Amino acid sequence: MYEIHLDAFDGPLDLLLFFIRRDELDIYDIPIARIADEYLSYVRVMQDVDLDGVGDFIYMAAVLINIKARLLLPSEELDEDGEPIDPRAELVERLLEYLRYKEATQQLRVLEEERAAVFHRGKASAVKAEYIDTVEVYQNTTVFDLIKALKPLLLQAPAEPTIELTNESYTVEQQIGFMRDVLAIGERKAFRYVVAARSKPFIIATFLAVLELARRGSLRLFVDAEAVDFYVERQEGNLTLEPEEA
Amino acid sequence: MESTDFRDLTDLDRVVEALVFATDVPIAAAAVTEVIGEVLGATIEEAAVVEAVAALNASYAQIGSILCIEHVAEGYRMATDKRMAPYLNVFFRQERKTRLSRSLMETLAIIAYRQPATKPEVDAVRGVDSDYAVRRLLEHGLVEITGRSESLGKPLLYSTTPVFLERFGLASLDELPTLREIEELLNEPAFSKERAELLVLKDLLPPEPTDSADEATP
Amino acid sequence: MESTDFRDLTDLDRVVEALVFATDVPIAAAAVTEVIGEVLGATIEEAAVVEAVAALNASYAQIGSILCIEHVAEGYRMATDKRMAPYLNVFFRQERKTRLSRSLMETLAIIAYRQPATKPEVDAVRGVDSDYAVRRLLEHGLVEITGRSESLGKPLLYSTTPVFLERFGLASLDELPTLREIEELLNEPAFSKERAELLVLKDLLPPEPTDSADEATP
Repeated sequence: MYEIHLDAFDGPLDLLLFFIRRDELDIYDIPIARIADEYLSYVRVMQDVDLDGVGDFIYMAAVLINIKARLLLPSEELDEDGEPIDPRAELVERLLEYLRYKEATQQLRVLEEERAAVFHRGKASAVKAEYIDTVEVYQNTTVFDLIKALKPLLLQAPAEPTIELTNESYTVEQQIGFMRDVLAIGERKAFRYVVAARSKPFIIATFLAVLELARRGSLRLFVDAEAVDFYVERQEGNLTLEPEEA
Repeated sequence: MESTDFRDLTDLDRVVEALVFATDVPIAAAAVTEVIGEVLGATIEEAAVVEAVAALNASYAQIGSILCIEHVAEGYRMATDKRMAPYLNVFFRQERKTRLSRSLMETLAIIAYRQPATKPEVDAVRGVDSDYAVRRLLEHGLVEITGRSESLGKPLLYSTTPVFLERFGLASLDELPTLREIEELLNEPAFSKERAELLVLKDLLPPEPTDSADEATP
Repeated sequence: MESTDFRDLTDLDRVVEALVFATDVPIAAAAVTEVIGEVLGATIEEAAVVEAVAALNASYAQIGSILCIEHVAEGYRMATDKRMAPYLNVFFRQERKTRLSRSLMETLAIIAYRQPATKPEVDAVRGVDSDYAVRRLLEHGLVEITGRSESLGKPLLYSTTPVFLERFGLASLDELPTLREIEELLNEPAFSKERAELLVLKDLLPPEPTDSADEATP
């Protein structure tokens, strides 16, 4: 037996091809009896070293032995044309098919080699980082998401004083007057501070008053960085906080 | 950029070109001379590399290429003409899946319920400036400008778009939950009807002396 | 490569150049026209892109640059001339691309030529179970699942990817070397030992039998 590198074969067909090549056999007339015996002896070695995939080789050995047995018997099998069927035919067909792809594999290998000599732009010049432009694509949203977004706006201001005055009511005009007094003292004021501890109707009317004053250009509104509060300030050069004459 | 007259590229130029093109980090002149030394067994001056870069840049300019070799702190690398930025921006545009931010969603909800709504109205309900949010919603095609209010300053009116309906799976605006439904959906003890009304009532701003401003339609 | 006479580069050429330079994977002509369409609002033919690539390559040749735009994986990408490989290999110290193992290459070849192919089909041709090889090829992005066969057990179908085309420098699957017919393989010169050696790379073959000494390995 020749020294053989068991892992040099891709599979049982590859090993079989090796025998055929080595002995310069006619692939259409493989001396199955001889090859089967040799094949078996290799498979035994494989079993001993417990090589991965040895099962595939054992299967092929079984196929070879089966063919060998059929060759010993007078042929009963006939093909469509009434010719006796060579028990080796199917195996030969498989070998040839395998051979085609084996050659194709070599051609791909050549392409791979050629390709390895080609280099592409390296990351030093990766312009992607420089020019990337991220566009946000919104995931599907539901109406409920919309409603949930409104939640903070729709919940009651916490800790309303329970001692509510009966029929408390404020008009926007009243609160414009109130704001005028507040702003007359000077500096920018947080709206939250201005309406601190006041009742809801008071807050709403005052808020509307602020909007109206802002609309008239009598005061300026500022939003803080966290956007949790806003500030009001008398508009410079427009000190009249008098209500607009309708 | 170095101003060098165009000349035929030499083999050294070509090696420099290949290395500068393929390198993953800017390559120093010294690294180039090292490679050449190793391959050819020849020693070249770093000045020759500098010269090669100038020759390459002159060649690129000669044919009107947008390529150029730039010298950054650590060495050389290939770059494209800045004028190509618009094309590269579009090419590299990446889509990032994201949800609408809370502030965008809030603003969108207010516009959806009050439409057509002005920005001052939205600001009033939210208590914060909604300039950015409205701009983003416009960019995403979720709201659109549908006219101008008659109120002072004639602020723009915003309404939701068909894209909005599509995104939220609504056949029409009628399918938006009503205030009562919202109350049920939220199932919050602290739910404030007053605030809810603030959201949908059109007369948030005091009525204009002349006529009802918010009736203005596009 | 297209042989086009050198001409002055046009603005379109330059845009193509910038995109082909910038892309990390081959860029299709259609992608170029799309970018241009979006930036300029103008429609250009894909043929104009092909022409631009030819003009750029002519320009590079004109100045003797080692850069060229290759047509690979149904797109375009800038690459270095093969002759620069020795310098680049030294520069990168180790080869950047690892070769595929024999079993992976064989499996890949079968999928490439028979695609879409099922694993049972591949197994049958190879005579071994290709589970591991197929999985590795999927991991490498060289093949992908492209459906299910109608045959027994409805096995998955595998096809090659653009990564495959690029790795082997193919513009499209049409460029795969023709799979030779069996007769051809056997006939010229008759399936001989020499032929066998040509078919198989040296390192694939086990050492030649020296003599008939019993040197069977354990």
